Amino acid sequence: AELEARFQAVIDRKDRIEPRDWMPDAYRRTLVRQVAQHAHSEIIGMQPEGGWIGRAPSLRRKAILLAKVQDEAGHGLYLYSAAETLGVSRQELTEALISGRQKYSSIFNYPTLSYADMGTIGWLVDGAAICNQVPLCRTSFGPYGRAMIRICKEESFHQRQGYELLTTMMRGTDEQRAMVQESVDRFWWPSLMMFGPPDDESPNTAQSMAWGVKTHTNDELRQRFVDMSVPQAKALGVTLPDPDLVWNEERGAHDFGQPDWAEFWEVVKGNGPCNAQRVAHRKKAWDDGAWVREAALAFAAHDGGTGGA
Amino acid sequence: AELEARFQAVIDRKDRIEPRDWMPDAYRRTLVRQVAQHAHSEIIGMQPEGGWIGRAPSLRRKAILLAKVQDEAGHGLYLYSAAETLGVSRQELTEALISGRQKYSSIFNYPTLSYADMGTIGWLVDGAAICNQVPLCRTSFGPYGRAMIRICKEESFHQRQGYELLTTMMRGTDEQRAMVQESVDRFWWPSLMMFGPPDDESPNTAQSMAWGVKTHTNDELRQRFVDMSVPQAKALGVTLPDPDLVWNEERGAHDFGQPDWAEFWEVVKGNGPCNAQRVAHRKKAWDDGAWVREAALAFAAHDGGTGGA
Amino acid sequence: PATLATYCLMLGDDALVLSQRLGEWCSNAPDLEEDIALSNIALDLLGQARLLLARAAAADPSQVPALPDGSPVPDEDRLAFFRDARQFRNVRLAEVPNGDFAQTVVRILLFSSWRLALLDRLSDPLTRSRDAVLAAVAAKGVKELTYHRDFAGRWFLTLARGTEESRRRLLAGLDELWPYWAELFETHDIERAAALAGVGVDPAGVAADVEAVLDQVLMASGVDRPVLPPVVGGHDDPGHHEHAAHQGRDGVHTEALAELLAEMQVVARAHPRGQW
Amino acid sequence: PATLATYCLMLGDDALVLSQRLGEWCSNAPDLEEDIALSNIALDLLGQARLLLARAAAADPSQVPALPDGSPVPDEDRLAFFRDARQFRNVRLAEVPNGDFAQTVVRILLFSSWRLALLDRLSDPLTRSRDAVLAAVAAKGVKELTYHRDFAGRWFLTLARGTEESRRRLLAGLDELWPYWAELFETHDIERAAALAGVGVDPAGVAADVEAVLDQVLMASGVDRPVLPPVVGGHDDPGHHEHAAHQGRDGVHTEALAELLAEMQVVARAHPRGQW
Repeated sequence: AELEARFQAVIDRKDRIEPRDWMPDAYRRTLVRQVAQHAHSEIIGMQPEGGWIGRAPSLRRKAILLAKVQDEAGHGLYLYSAAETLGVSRQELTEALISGRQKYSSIFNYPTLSYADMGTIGWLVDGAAICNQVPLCRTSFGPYGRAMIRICKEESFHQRQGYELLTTMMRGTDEQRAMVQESVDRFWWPSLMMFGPPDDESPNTAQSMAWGVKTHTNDELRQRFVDMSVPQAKALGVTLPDPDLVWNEERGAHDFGQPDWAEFWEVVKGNGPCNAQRVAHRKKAWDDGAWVREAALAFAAHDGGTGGA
Repeated sequence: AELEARFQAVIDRKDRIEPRDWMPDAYRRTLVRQVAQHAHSEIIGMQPEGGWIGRAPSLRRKAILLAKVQDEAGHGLYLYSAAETLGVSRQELTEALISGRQKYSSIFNYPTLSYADMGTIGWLVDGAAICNQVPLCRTSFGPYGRAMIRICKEESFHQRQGYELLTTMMRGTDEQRAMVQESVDRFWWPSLMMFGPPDDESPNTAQSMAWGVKTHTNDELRQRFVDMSVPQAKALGVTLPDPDLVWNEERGAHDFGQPDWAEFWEVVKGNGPCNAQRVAHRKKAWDDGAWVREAALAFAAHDGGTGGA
Repeated sequence: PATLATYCLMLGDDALVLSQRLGEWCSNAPDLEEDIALSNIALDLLGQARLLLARAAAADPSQVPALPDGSPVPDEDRLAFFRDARQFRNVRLAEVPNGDFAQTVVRILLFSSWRLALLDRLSDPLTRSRDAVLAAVAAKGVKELTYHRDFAGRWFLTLARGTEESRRRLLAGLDELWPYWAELFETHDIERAAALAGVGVDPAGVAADVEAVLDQVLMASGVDRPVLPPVVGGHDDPGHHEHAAHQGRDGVHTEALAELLAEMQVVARAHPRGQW
Repeated sequence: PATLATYCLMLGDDALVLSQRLGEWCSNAPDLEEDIALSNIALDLLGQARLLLARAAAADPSQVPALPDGSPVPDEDRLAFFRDARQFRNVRLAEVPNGDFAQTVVRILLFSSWRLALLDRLSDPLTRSRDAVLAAVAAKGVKELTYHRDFAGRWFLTLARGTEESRRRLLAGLDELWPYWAELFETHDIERAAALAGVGVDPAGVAADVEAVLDQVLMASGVDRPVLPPVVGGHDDPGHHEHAAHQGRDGVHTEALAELLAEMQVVARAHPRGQW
């Protein structure tokens, strides 16, 4: 109880909990789940974009996309490391991912169907991620918060690059403009879903906020994202596919429609367009790489080296 | 000796030897080798064309190519059946192919690099094959001769289709004409090699002719092919890449240069551009299909059926 | 005529895309007999696709992509090679990447059972399409699809009762494709309109028959119907918040279709004035 | 200038094509560290390719493919996305399809050992290219390739001495790629001319050094030099009956290159007036 009180005091003065500090089991479990899910999202998130590296329509965009997906792998690395400070290995977490026991952000269960999606993912998906993640830079668990600071910096860079791709395409041909609009139409609603279910259906929010793991509610963040995106869409020259989207003078904010929450829950349950594909892809890469990881361990063991790389 | 005399008498009166007839071991071995090699050539020959079915530039050409490659599988079937009458199974022969113990026509170790190659293979490669094969319709071993009759009919059809593709492309754009010429440049010499080494370097020819397995020498057939191809090339509007190619009034035939026989032997030895790839492809298909063949056998055994197909 | 054309494109794209997938088996099948059989099915579907795309082009030339003046590319090829993934109307079952032979058997079984029922209605004297061309194409297709379904049905049984390994693979293939099954029976607006106009068939109307046929095969093979739900999500119909299961028909596909088309169209697109 | 341009295309295409192959590893590597490392190498090579293609275009604009009037596509992209396989000048080692991680390690080792020697000569004060741009590009590349070679060398050793399985795979990868090794040291006419003009390097001249480096790695790993002969055949030089081993440099490639380009170029070619 004294430990618990000291722990809560650290939280309350917005200070950081460090790996060697005492923490309640439920806090640890919540954090492992959240950090792992975040790490998995980075790694699974490599796929929808990675599939277009080979088809990038200019060498400059190919370099940008390759570097971006590489950054995502890097984010995954930091986050798995943060999770490891809580006592779980990357191996365990990867196995939880490919067996379906742990989740990742549902947005990556939607397919990428044109190169415009590379821009839209940067603008809307990374944009939504940033809204979610900026508050996490002040999250109570030290390693997670520090990882988030680094990640958020890179994410904003990605977001600008994505928006810049869309801007460039909007200056291009009619086909390119149509491609951008079509892409925004597909990604708008799933992006809103990235903030999670409405507050009244989000049972864990209260506890997470008390622990300083979460600092804003889903609906607060969603509102912030919409208010941010509307002028950007206007500047870009695209329509957001929500007939209920309108400025509310009184609230000083936009009113907007709700995503299809039934669809959201179906995708979370595993029935989205790409769930099976994404996990199968990850599993194949992991399984195909087993002999390499074993060889590196064997080499390190008997040659006293540090592994191959 | 009496058997041997009776056997030779059948040959000499240009009659057929049938599977149940007595035959010398060397004759059987030669035939197994030749029929198997021929069957393997049909099967391996599916690859250089099969790789372009997915990229055929018109639906009509896609249908033609698909049907053609399917015919090649059919030819392989007849020929393996003919070989089976000599006491070797398809399984054994396939294993001899993928282990490299038995050969196939070296022409298929050259890559197909443009759609024009689909025409050139029809015109030159199938054309050369026909020159080789028409005499085989009268070969002394019955099942082989009958298979060849059927195969030759289909091959001439393929040859006409190939030539027709080239004719059509020559009526098209400059790029298409260049593509045809480039393709002919690549395939001309390998096509001449299809008749085998010059007669003075072809040790088995004499025995094969005595047995009626072969009815013309390599150089005779090569000459026939060149004389046939020159006017066709002219009608098409392409140049054959041989500066020594010229009509010899006296001989009533064309003089022409020799292919690079050193290259020929290298390719036969396994060092052609695609040898490794072709065999690996066949091996993969065969290995990947093992569980299906086993399932069909198991089903036939315990359900008393006739297999799945 | 626009409805008829789009309806023909739907049926034509189904055949074209699956034909492309089956063509990938060429020189890769478990044995020569299956290589030949899969090519045969691919050829039949390609033939159906050609007739249907040609019918679509004749019914509504405005749906045929424009090419440079004087291009000799025929309509069927313009439709096949010069549309983007977004403009393809096939069901997603047709485009899913090839897995092993078992998955291909499952796909042919599901696809041909469904398509046979559609073409049967389109050609049956009692329910025939008012479009005589479409009715004739369907009549020809019925014979072909009967063979395809038999081929797949026999192999389904063989693999189900062959070895443990073959049964395991068969069930995995069934589980993989099952989420795309429901889409086949969702009625798209165009299908509804075509059915009302008497030229097309509402796929929802054949569901019961097709399910019954499928159940027979499953039962004979001792295989349970999967309990997996259909794939959801990804609709782009503003403000339309029901599950839009007829995604392929709307041009919203899997990631695999664009990759399939990249290969299929590469030579044709490099030569928009080419003759072949 | 035409010689310089073609020479830059050769070096640029080598980098571009291998970069494309390495990019295929993205999200498929054995672990995150290797995923990142392979992307890094791909990015370095892509950077080299861009500079070299730009240099080629500046040196000889006539080698840049024409596009519709007013197309905003920059020269580097015209060269990368609007040439056919026949016009690519890369060595075939760069284009061979990816196998497993061991084959990729072997490829990077062979490629970077060779290329490092070339770029070293092109940038070394004593042997530097007279083309200042090329010399500068090479100087930057030397640092990058040193890292690539180290990466591959360390993994070569690790796999050779790791497990039986890893050693078996490593040797299989080496055997697969070895037939393309000799081509790297064949002097093409353009390379000879570039060397004579003092802008390029004759690859035959670096063979001894490169072989020595490779032998070190092989020896440290306890791996014998393969005894496989180079791939022959397929030259199209009328009446030229020697073995023409510099095939890729002449634009005669494996079947894999056209397939690689079909993917790489698909979006760019669909939008010849596009801005990205």
